[in-house]
Amino acid sequence: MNFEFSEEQTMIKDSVSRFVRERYDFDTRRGIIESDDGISREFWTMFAELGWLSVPFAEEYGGFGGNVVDIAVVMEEMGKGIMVEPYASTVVVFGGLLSASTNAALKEQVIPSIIEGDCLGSFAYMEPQSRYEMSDVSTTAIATGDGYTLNGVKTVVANGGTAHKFVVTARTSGEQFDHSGVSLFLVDATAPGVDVKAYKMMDGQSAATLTLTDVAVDQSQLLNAAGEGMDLIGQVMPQILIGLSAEALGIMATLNTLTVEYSKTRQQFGAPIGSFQVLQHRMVDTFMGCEQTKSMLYRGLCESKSETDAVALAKTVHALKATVARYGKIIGEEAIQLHGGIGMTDELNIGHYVKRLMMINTSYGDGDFHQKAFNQLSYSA
Amino acid sequence: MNFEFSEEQTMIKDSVSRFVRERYDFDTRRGIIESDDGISREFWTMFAELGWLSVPFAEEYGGFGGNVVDIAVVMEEMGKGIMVEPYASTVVVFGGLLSASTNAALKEQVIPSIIEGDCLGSFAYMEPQSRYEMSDVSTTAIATGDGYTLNGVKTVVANGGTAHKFVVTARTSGEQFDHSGVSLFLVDATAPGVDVKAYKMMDGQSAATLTLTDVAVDQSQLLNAAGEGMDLIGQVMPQILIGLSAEALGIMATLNTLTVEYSKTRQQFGAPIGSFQVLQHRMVDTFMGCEQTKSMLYRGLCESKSETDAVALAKTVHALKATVARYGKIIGEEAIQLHGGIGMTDELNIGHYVKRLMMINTSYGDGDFHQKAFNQLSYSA
Amino acid sequence: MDIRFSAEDIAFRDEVRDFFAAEYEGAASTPLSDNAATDYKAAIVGWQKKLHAKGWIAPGWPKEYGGTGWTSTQKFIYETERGLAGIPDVVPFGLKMVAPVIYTFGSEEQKARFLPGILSSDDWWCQGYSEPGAGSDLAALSTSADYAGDNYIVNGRKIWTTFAQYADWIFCLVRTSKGIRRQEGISFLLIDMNTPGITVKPIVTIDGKHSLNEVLFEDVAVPTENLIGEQDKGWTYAKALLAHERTGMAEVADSKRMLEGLKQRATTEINGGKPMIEDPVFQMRMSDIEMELMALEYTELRVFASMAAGGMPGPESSLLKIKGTEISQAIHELQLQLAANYGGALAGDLSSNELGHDFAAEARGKYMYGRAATIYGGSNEVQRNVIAKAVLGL
Amino acid sequence: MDIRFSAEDIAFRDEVRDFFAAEYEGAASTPLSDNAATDYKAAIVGWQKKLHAKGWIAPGWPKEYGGTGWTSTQKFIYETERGLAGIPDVVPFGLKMVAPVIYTFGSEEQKARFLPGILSSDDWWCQGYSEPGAGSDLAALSTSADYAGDNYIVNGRKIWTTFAQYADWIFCLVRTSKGIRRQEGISFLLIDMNTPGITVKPIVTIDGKHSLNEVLFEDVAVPTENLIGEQDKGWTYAKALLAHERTGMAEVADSKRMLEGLKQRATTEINGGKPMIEDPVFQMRMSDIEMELMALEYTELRVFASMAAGGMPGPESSLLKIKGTEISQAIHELQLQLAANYGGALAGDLSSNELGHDFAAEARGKYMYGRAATIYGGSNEVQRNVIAKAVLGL
Repeated sequence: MNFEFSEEQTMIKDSVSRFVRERYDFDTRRGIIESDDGISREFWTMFAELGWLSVPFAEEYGGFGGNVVDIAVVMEEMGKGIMVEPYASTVVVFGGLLSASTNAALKEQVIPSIIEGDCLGSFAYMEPQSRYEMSDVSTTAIATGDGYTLNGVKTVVANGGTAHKFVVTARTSGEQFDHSGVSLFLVDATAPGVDVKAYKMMDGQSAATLTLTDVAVDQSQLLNAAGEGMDLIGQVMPQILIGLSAEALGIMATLNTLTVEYSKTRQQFGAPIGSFQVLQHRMVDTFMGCEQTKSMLYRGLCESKSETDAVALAKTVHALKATVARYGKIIGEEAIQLHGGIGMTDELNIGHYVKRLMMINTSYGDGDFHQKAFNQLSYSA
Repeated sequence: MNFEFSEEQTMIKDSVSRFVRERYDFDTRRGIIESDDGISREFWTMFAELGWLSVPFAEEYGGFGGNVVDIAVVMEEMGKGIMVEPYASTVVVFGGLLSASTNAALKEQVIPSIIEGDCLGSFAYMEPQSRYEMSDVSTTAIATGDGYTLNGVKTVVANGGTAHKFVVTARTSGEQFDHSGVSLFLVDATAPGVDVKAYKMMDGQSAATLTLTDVAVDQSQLLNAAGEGMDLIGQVMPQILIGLSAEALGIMATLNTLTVEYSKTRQQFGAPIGSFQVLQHRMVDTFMGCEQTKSMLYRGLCESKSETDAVALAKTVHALKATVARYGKIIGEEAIQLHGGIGMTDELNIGHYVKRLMMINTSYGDGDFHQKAFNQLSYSA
Repeated sequence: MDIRFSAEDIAFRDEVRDFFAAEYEGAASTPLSDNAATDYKAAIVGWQKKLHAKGWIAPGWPKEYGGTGWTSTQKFIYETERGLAGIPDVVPFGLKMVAPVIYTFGSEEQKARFLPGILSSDDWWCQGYSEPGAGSDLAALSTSADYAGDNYIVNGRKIWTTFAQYADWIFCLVRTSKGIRRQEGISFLLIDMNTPGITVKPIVTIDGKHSLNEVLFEDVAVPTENLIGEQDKGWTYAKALLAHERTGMAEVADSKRMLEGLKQRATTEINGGKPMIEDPVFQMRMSDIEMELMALEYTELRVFASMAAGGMPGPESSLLKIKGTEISQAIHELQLQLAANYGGALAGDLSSNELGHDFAAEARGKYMYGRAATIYGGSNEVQRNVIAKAVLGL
Repeated sequence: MDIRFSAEDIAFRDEVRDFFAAEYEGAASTPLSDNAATDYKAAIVGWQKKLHAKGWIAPGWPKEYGGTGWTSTQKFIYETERGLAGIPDVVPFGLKMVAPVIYTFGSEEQKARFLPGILSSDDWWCQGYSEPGAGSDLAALSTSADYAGDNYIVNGRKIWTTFAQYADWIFCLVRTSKGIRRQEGISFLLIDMNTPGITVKPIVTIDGKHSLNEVLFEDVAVPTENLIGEQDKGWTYAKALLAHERTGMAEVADSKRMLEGLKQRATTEINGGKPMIEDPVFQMRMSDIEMELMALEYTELRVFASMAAGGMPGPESSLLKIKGTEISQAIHELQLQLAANYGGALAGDLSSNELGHDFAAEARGKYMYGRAATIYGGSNEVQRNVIAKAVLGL
């Protein structure tokens, strides 16, 4: 039984941590967000050089051959710096889907370009009516000769404005909510019929509405067998949820640390506010919430690596995301409340950590969504 | 707009309050509970003499002609003394059902005997399978000539051991969960085929399992038209829920007062525990909970008297009972926690107030039950 | 135990409804935005002038100064209808905050000089209480006013000043001498915002908008005739006002309207083919709030009734502030939960059709700015301290 | 980052399971009752003697004194299996509380004299820490022990003493001199319960049962050889133990078993024709707890792992106590919610058939007595103070 990181994991962790500390201060981040792209291409190239973009990919594609623990290590440190570059979107989600793809040619074509930093990617699954239900797909893919024609609208596509390629869910068969019949297509951002309307999100990242009008896609761009997209998504979901949760943990720990430190210096009624017992106990509760979240993350990491059955792992990652929602909300709200007026300002970093935490909460399902999914697995007959 | 009691209400309030203060101290109560009957017949006679038993009944039967406000006034004061005599069971519930009955002969026969203190009554509705669903009735009433034959089991019948008469729900038609087809019968405790197994409840009151085996009941004992019992129950339910909630409010206020007072004297770490900010804020929360409960009770009282439609009143009384559940739980648990070890002892009164509060919570539906009923009225299309 | 409305009350309610329906155009409730700053001010003032013309601008004032002379039931009806109609309350700094100080503690000359401009909304007021080092601990303020013949010379910084960018006047608590208790030596000054030496610096909040400001005073000369009451007694005047301020913070009618909006939106937001309002778990989250609000409505009525029976609002007004702000924050949270992924979108020029959603931006803004509700006006922690001390005697 | 079990671990787990299945008869977990007091003690001792015979009675002890020499993984496996099998933990006062003090701070003679009786369960110990005036504020204790030649003469009252009615020995904190700090001048004494001058008074708790007692000392002579370590240094010895005690308070395995029981009962309790386990709201209440428990299981593992890597449990053990007790109380609440109206029934001689319900009495007892979990062992408020100070540096 051990909860330590391997030597290699410690090296990656230190690498990201040092970058955040030395290169990614708050003003730098603000400058990046205000730039046209909203991300630093220069830094992205450095991430490639530092090997971060290769972490979860198989060695045959030039990857580091890492696992979900390595992803968590990177994401947690990135969370501490609330980095806006689309690592989760490109490497963890888009890259994760490609890694799980059964289409060898596609993998050989795309994965190396992710690793080299040349390809930003995104997963376009949400639709105006779908909320968090991933199988609620009304985008259509009609078979036409040796390919498909895609029509539909995808909303709040993470980093949609900068992505070169999208994995798009479209229905090749079945009814609106059917699990089966959803297919995964790789679609180029510049393909005819693809319209991208990008906008900023409150966490400094960006999103887009993706409109597909008679977009022709060759069948070679299917990630796996037509109609079986949901199975592939299901395989990658633990990695996605763990990665985002690790990022959230980094943010939660940072918010707690900043708040505790502030409470030691801020004077009210002739004493530092950290000396008031009510605030002490609330900071203890946020501390415990962070520790519990960390434990749930570690549970997910350990179970990902052991022979735990898929249902047990699914329960754990749903519970993890729900725990992130619960304690993330409390930690964010307490951080603002305990900072008082200054916590309400755009100038201070606190609000920006909170906003990223809020966005993680709604990414791939909020707390209630995951808790209900957990209930489904845990309490149905 | 006024929230004051009338002169008559103030007189009743003072009368009950004085009795609790002067005659119903904690040792007296303990003695009553340990007696064979578990209630004081002597006191019950005094209640009759003091006019308390006449409060909600029409003047034509010798009643005081009071309304739900008068009932609330009496119940709140009784709550402060956690009186174990079956006032709620006999006067508010059993009496309330009779008052709402359309059977004039039955009313003339029974109500005066309640007022005179000669008749203790109880409402037998719960069945082993029914939980809080009042229309889940499997007790049968088969028509036979000029009457009915009743068969079935009623559980946790309040004060079943001392009641002279029961109002019993039995199904004259329809399926197990049907609203219609439930009838209300007045059944004598000594009638052939009636078996009463009494036992104590944790709040010092008692309950019984009532087994009906081929019990013959004349049709003159129907409270209203056969099959329409649920309508009558629905009419009386606001009064029942308000009465119990008023009792709960008296208990909650008492627990808060006792806890605040104790916190001013109990020393820990060289200071009264009431000086610790964490406990102060928690006592503020229980204070606010009690005030909010009081406001919800007053809302119910005001709406009972005005032309509010039945749905709005039903929403309010469901919300009231759910509020009693929510804050009653917090207030009870905090009272024990803040009293510490001594709060855990049977010797101190705190635990006994808490136990009565817990019993009120499960009487006629717990917090979740009433909140769901509220949701049904508030959010269904 | 009776809140039934009389026939007169019902006639009054109908009159209020008719007036609102006929005269209110909605402009004053458009979301704050620095782009539309001037329009926003003009819209507010325009609406308030209509209320003034109707004689309804100052229900809380004594009749002799321009109040309405309403009964507490009428005030309750008016507030309820206002909230349900979605009409924002009047900007409080002049009408509800400085005016009561002026007509209670000011000189006859001050009343004659300032009250008409407040009633007519020709003068826009802002509040200069908080300072960087004095948040909920108001008495720690250090902005100084030194007596110099006909003037006080004011130096210091005020912060979190709402709408200072629009204001003609600011009322300030300033330190005129060092008392033994920190509450001593504080004075209450009225300051013309056009006086040389005053600088207003905008503060952008976490919702990305600008309503708050820092106000800097550098050797600002304020005529001594602008001092309210006695020098060094300002704390007394300000404190008398705080309980009044808190009773206005329950915002029951506004929360009722927001909750109705929430229910509406829960019928149109779909999950798995079903509207969210049918989700049993979401129903519980809504009724947790709705039930609390139903109770708070009566708590507020009880406070009003006891005020009507003579007497200032007591420390129980802190309860209204705590519960009222907790309820409005809880509603904001559910709005944002409904908005789901869209809640974070700063969609800018995208139409709601292009974005795919129509209330996300509002939900986000209310949630983010709404975090302040438990901080300002004396944080909720301070309010709990007040109840612990003044009500429970701890 | 790995908790996979080795083949040896799995073999060990199977051995534990087999042993429990073969040897445990369940008597020791029957509810406490003063009517059956003697039987209960006999059942406990009988089971502990079986564990002793197997060599498993003291997993926490160093091997040289009779410990098992297990790895932390084995300890974890053992605890998990014990909880899941519904077997109560050993009575902690001898094996887990006084024994570590004796083998860490006691003399060789004391070790030889006391440890064998603890291991064999021939000696039943109880704990004399709390006093009427010293609850969570342990250092406020006033029971005195005056040095008189070969003896200390003990006078005072201890309270909340679990199972004092069964005990052969009591370990006490007593005041031997007045220090400048209240923690000074406290000594750690072992006292034979048969010594003249000791009176045990039962305390009935709100569940109507008797497990707690008051223990009165009137001029009780205790040989000086029963003093642990140095006079006046007892606080140090006791304190070293408290963190150990708290790590045992997470009771993860027991909560897991209770939660499984809850799920089972939720499948048989019917509401409106449907089992409660299908109720979406009740599901949320269950998973609120289950998820917290899943996390706590790993928090406990993390503490174990850091202890295994050398080192005593730190103040984070307070976290285990707080969360563990909050979780078990939350499970009790849901059990009681399931029991509905039946939860209050003291049905006495009625069979569960006659009453109409079968787990109500247990649910009520656990809920009521379970309220103590956040009070004893240092109240949860004190635990939060500990974390605030020692972990957060506040």
